[in-house]
Amino acid sequence: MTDIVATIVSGILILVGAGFFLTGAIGFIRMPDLFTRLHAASLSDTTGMALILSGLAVHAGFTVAAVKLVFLILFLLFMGPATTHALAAAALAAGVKPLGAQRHAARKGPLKAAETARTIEAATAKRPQKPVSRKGKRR
Amino acid sequence: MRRDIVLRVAAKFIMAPLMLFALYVQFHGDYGPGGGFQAGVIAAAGVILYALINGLAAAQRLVSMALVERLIPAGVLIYAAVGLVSMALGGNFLDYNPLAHDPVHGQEWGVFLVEAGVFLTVFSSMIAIYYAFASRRAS
Amino acid sequence: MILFAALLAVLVAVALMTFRTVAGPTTFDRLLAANSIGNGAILIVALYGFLTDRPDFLDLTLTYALLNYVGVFAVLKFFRAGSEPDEQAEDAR
Amino acid sequence: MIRTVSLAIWLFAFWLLLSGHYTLWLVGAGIVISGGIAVIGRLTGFADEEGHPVERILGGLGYWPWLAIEMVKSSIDVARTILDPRRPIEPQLFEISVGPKTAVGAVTYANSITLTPGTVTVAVDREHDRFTIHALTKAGAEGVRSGEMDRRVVAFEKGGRT
Amino acid sequence: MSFLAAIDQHLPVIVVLAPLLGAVLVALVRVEIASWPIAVLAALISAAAAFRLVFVVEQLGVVSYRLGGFAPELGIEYRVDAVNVLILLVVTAVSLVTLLYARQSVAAEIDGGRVPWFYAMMLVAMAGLLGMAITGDAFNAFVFLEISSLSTYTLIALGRDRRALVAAYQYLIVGTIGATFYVIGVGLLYLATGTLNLALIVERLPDVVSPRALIAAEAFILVGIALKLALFPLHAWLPNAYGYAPSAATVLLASTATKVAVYLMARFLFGVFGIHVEIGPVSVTGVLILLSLAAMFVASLAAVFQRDVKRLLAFSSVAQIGYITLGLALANPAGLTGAFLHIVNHALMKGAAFMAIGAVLLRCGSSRLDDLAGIGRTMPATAVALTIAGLGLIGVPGTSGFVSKWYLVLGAFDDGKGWLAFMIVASSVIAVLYVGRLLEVVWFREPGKAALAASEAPLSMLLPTLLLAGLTIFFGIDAEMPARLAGAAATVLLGGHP
Amino acid sequence: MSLVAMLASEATRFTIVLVMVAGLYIVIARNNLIKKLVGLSLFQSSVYLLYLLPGKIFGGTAPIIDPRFDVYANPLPHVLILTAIVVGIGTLALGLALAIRIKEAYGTIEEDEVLAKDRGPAGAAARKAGPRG
Amino acid sequence: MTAIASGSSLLGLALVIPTVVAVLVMLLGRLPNLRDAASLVGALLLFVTIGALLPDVLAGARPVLPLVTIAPGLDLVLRVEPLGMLFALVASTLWIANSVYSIGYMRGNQEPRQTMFFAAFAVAIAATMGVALAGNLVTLFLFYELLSLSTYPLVTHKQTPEAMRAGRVYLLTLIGASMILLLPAIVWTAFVAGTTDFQLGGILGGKIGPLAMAVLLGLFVFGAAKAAVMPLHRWLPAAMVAPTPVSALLHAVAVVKAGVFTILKVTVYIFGLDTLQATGASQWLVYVAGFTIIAASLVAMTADDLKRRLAYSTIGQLSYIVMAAALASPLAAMGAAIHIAAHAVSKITLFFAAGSVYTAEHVTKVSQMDGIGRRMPWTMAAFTIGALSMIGLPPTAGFLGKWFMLAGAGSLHEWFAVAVIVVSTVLNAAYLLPIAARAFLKPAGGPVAEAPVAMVVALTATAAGTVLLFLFPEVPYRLASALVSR
Ligand code: NA
Ligand code: NA
Repeated sequence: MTDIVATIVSGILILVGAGFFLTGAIGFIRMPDLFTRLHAASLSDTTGMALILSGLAVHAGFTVAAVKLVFLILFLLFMGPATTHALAAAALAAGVKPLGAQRHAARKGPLKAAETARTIEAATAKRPQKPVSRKGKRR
Repeated sequence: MRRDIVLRVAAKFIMAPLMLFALYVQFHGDYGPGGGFQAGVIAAAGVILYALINGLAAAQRLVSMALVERLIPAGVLIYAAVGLVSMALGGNFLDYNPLAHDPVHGQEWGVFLVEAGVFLTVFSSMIAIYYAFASRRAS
Repeated sequence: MILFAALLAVLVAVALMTFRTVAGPTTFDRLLAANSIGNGAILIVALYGFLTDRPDFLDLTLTYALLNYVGVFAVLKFFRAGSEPDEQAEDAR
Repeated sequence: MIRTVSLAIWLFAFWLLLSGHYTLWLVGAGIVISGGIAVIGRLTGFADEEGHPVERILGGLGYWPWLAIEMVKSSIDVARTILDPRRPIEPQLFEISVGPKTAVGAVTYANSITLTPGTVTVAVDREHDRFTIHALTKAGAEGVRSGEMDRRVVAFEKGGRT
Repeated sequence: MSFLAAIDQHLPVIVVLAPLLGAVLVALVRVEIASWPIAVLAALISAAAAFRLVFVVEQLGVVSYRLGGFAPELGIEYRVDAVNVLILLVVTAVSLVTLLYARQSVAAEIDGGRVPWFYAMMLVAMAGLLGMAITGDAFNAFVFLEISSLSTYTLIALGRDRRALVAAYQYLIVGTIGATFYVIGVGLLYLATGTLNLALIVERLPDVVSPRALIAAEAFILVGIALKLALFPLHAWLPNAYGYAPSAATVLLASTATKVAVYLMARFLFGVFGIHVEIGPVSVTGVLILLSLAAMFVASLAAVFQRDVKRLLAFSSVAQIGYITLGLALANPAGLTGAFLHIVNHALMKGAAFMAIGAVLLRCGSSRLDDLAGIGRTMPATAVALTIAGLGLIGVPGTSGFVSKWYLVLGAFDDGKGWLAFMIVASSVIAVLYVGRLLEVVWFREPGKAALAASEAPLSMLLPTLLLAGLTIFFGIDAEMPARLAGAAATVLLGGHP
Repeated sequence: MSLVAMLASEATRFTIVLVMVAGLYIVIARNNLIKKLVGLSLFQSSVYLLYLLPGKIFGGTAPIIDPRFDVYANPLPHVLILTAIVVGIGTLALGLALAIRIKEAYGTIEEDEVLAKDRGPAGAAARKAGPRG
Repeated sequence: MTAIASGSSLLGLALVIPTVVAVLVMLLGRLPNLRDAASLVGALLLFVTIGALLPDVLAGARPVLPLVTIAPGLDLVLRVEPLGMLFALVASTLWIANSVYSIGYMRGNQEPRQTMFFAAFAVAIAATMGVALAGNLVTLFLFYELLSLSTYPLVTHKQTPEAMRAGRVYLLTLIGASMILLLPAIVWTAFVAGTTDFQLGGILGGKIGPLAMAVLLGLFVFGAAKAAVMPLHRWLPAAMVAPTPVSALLHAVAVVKAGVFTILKVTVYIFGLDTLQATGASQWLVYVAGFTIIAASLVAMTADDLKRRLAYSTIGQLSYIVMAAALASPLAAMGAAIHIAAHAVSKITLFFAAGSVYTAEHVTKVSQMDGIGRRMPWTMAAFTIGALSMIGLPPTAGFLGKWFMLAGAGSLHEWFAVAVIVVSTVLNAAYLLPIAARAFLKPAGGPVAEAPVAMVVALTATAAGTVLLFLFPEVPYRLASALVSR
């Protein structure tokens, strides 16, 4: 009985995870810029992987393999966002302009565009002590 | 990068489990693929990660350059010494059987020591390579 | 069967990601895709291990995951090192 | 001291779980190694309250399940955004102020945002307690702005008291 | 007595281990003064073991040593026979002499802090080369190949000209491609036979069903080795590499590195694949003869136009390798004997020549041909050594170069290829041109400022140089010993018993 | 199962050739010293795949030691791959180090520019500065 | 049996003695008297040694001394035969004369680096003995090169820029030619014939076509550039900057003789006279040598510098021998052999005389020699005898050689060769006799003042030898006959 449940659960987890992983990969193609692709990667690297690996862990039952898989999942959940964050920050610092900022600005007119640009500048500044525009919050 | 609190905390958090995992691989080399080489790579990767995020100076406080430069030959020396001892005890080079009264224990000891040598050399070589590059780019 | 289907999905996904490593356009795009491909590789190894009833290679996947992330950080570091003149001062502190 | 012991115990548990072989040699080695790493961690500084925040466990028990559900929900949302061409993407970059004050809290918050698909913490300004966020959709951005996660992380930071 | 017997039993591993341990000690100690004695001692032990091995092999025919005591199927076997014992002898002896020579040259050319590093790399390179020669395991040979290669790249990069960096880089690219080709070929062999032990591969080859796989394996392996041994036209890396490396490193590399690759090629050609095999429409010997001839003529001609003596000698090396591979391609006793003799002789004379240039570099600060003007007057002994080496390169009677070429010509006639003999002689005439140009400058030009101020090199450098030059003469007059060893090697390669 | 193994094996063979050719192409076609090294690493990595083929990852026995320690199973392919990887890492590291020092000495890592700088009289003057600077 | 055994040891001795002299000279550098004595005693001992070989050789013995086997089929061997015997005899005899003369010259002119000079000289003699007694081509080549190398310091003895230039031309021409031409010729021979041993009747007959044989002969002739066949003759006039004893060594004792000796030996023992005769492979050489004879004589006529004139005289005289060899007739070959000896004694006389004139009066030009015969009667008398021999007039040795050559050419109806000999004889007279005439017929212009006595003794002895060789030609004649008899 528990075997069957475990098999079903693991199968679902693996399949759903694989679906998310694949969807993320499709996002790699479909998303228009780096930052939007970042979200697609997120789908693959966290949700997809975590689900597949948990499915495998369920499949493995109470074995060392399951323990290792759990550690692998924890590691990925811990280091993944840190990596994504580092990548995004580095890209911004290197001058890669997020599509969102531009599009958003275009809709709100030139004034907003200037503000957005300042936001980016502030976010990418190496020493962000200087006062940052608070407009983003109020908006 | 290291000013970034996300990465700093992540790196600090991951260090201890990583080192433990490295040594786990080292000590369980007999039971599966692995051993000194992977363990060395993992441990070195941990130190390098630490250096990447917390700075070269911080990493070198952890593992100094002088230590690294001596660990490389020391690892090889362990390897060679095991071989020499087995020769002195009447076996062929790297024949572990004569290392203990019981060939099985001889094998255990031999494998362990040789893997330890491999670990040290791989670990320190990787770190040395990284230090060499990092210090050059910083200068 | 499920494992095999999942494996296939991952393989297709990796192929798509590979396209992004080639297409770019920025280095960060490539890096992001490469990182994801690495994760795909981990999945492939894990799935294959279970598919063939030999999950012994999970140690390898952990190692590989670690190297994957270290690699990303190293590349990022490589791109940013030149633009941080105050690193040294900070190290000295 | 207690933190060091705790780290050693955690590491040893980790060792035992991984090992699967319980010989005197391996278990003994596990004890020595766990203790050794903990002490070295203490001496070199990677096992402080940031590196081994054991006291947050309790809070985590309340927070992490919620986060997992959030992740699944936003995953579905992002997946639909990717797969359905009719759903518009509205990427945006914005700032929020941050409630959690400790390093571990701030990092947990930042990582939680990144972990939930659709939003990424791009920059952290600790001096002004502000994050720069990039969101894929308007809904995702609103989700962050709503501040629920902020509140829950603050609670996690305080040890589980809501 | 029993101690000696115990030593005898471990000779194969001692040969390789001594330089390796020496390198480790040098790296551990990291004291400039201690590096050289350790290195010399290690080389001495290795050379002694190789020398002893010559006798043991003459008695036993084949010495097999199983690392870790495993059967060859699983473990790595060191296998010494008449073929590679000669290589071991050459490599260890020349390395020893080179290290004896190196102390003052290195002190002058290498920054103080890097001296231990330099010696460690020299020893590692030596160990790698010896390992390549001694191992009976195809993959292990790859590992040793890379060990020697990586240390070689490092050694070259320690040269003081910035072009040394580029040379090292280019060699790294080419060398890695070569090694990878080799290891791919080995992998294909492994796929086909399930073993990496050369002897076992030979045993199982007849059972291999797919000739295509074998052909692919042979092609990969031969091209890979050809890159390492700088077989024309895959030689482009060599002149720069030898030209810009530190003098002592150049001596070691020029005298030994390519020779070991030649040995490996001979092993595969004769021991594994069979020399008379045809890869598709082309016969291996035919191609080898063609490329050897091209090397002999084109590289010699290129040497004539070099302005830097180290590069001149390096191009000469490419040409001389052509003679060696020509001897392999002849595939008869005389030709093979000639090839192996030339391995020995070329090591001696090129060693002497590069040592002499190293001395000039030390005293005059340049290895440009023009800057060698008149050193015959200020550094007569060095110039004499250079002259003897040069005459050896031409193949003048009275030098060992003549004897090896004699055998090659003999081999050509035995093969019914009189025209090849003519080509050997004709290409030697080009050698007259480049050696003549060199000697003319050394002896007959008015010394420049640097050459006038120069004095004879220190004795520690001069004596090894003269030793190699003297051996060039000695083996030119009494070639009995090297000819016997080379003959034995040829016999074994051709499938007989020495 | 055997179908999977066969498919995998064929795919691996195909990949080996692909990786090899691609790597070699990059080494030859690229002018940038670092990119060449990337190509070189790619080229080398085809070897790992090649040695996986007989390693029977797909449905073979584990390369492990018999727990009773009396017979060592053949861990060969994995040891070989591991060794090849070590070699590859070493080569790559050394190559990068050289590239960096070339950059320091020449101010560029484009091969044609590097080679051009050593030609002619200007090159002759600059060479002596050497890589030690 | 014992004769051969003792003959073998004599062969070894012939090499050892000059070598030991060289070592002794170096060791005794600080003691000039002992040093020079060593040279003299060595020369005498060598002469005795070679002389002791003569009876056996004349009796038909051919002592052999294997030196070393380099590799199977590749031996260094000494083996004496009539031609080598003759050459060795000439060289060892003239070494005595040259030693005596050199001692006088070096001391008289207070030359520097005398130790080096005598040592190199001794090595050169050792090399010459090796060339003369070589049993095969490889051995010959080795000593031939050693001769080139050991004479280089002698040629550059003065170390002036001019001397260094001359030494450069000297060595580059000789070594270059032997590396590029002679060595390939030897290797070719070795593999065509399967041996490089000198055998009467040759070793190439029937193994190589006429054209190839002609080419091979060309390699030998120009490879042995010491024979100074045009166009490889430039080194000889250039080397005239060397001290006179060196010129004597070059022209008379060793160097150029080694060249023509090699050519003659190769034609007789490698090609075989009959083979050459039958194939006509050497016919071209008759023309080349004939041209060289005439051209060199013409140049000699225009040279005012005495030593330069003598140098071109040598070039011409050498080509007599080469031409005789090329004629490939037994008579001509005999003539060539005898001419080696005849030219040696007469040319050394001429150079001794030139050196004496230089030492006594520092005169180097023909135009400065007016009346010098009256001030230095001994010297110039000797010079005149040498000149007569060069021209080929009795009662001097030069007549013998030319006579046989002429007979050989005539018997073959080689009218070109006959004409060359006749015309060149006139030319020889035209460039040598005016010197003697000038020296004796112009007014003295000063008292009698000869060169140092050692020099006078030496040149008198060689002049006497020139005449004596004509009067008692038995030894060269018998050796020459043995050379061509089967
Ligand atoms: Na996210
Ligand atoms: Na390589």
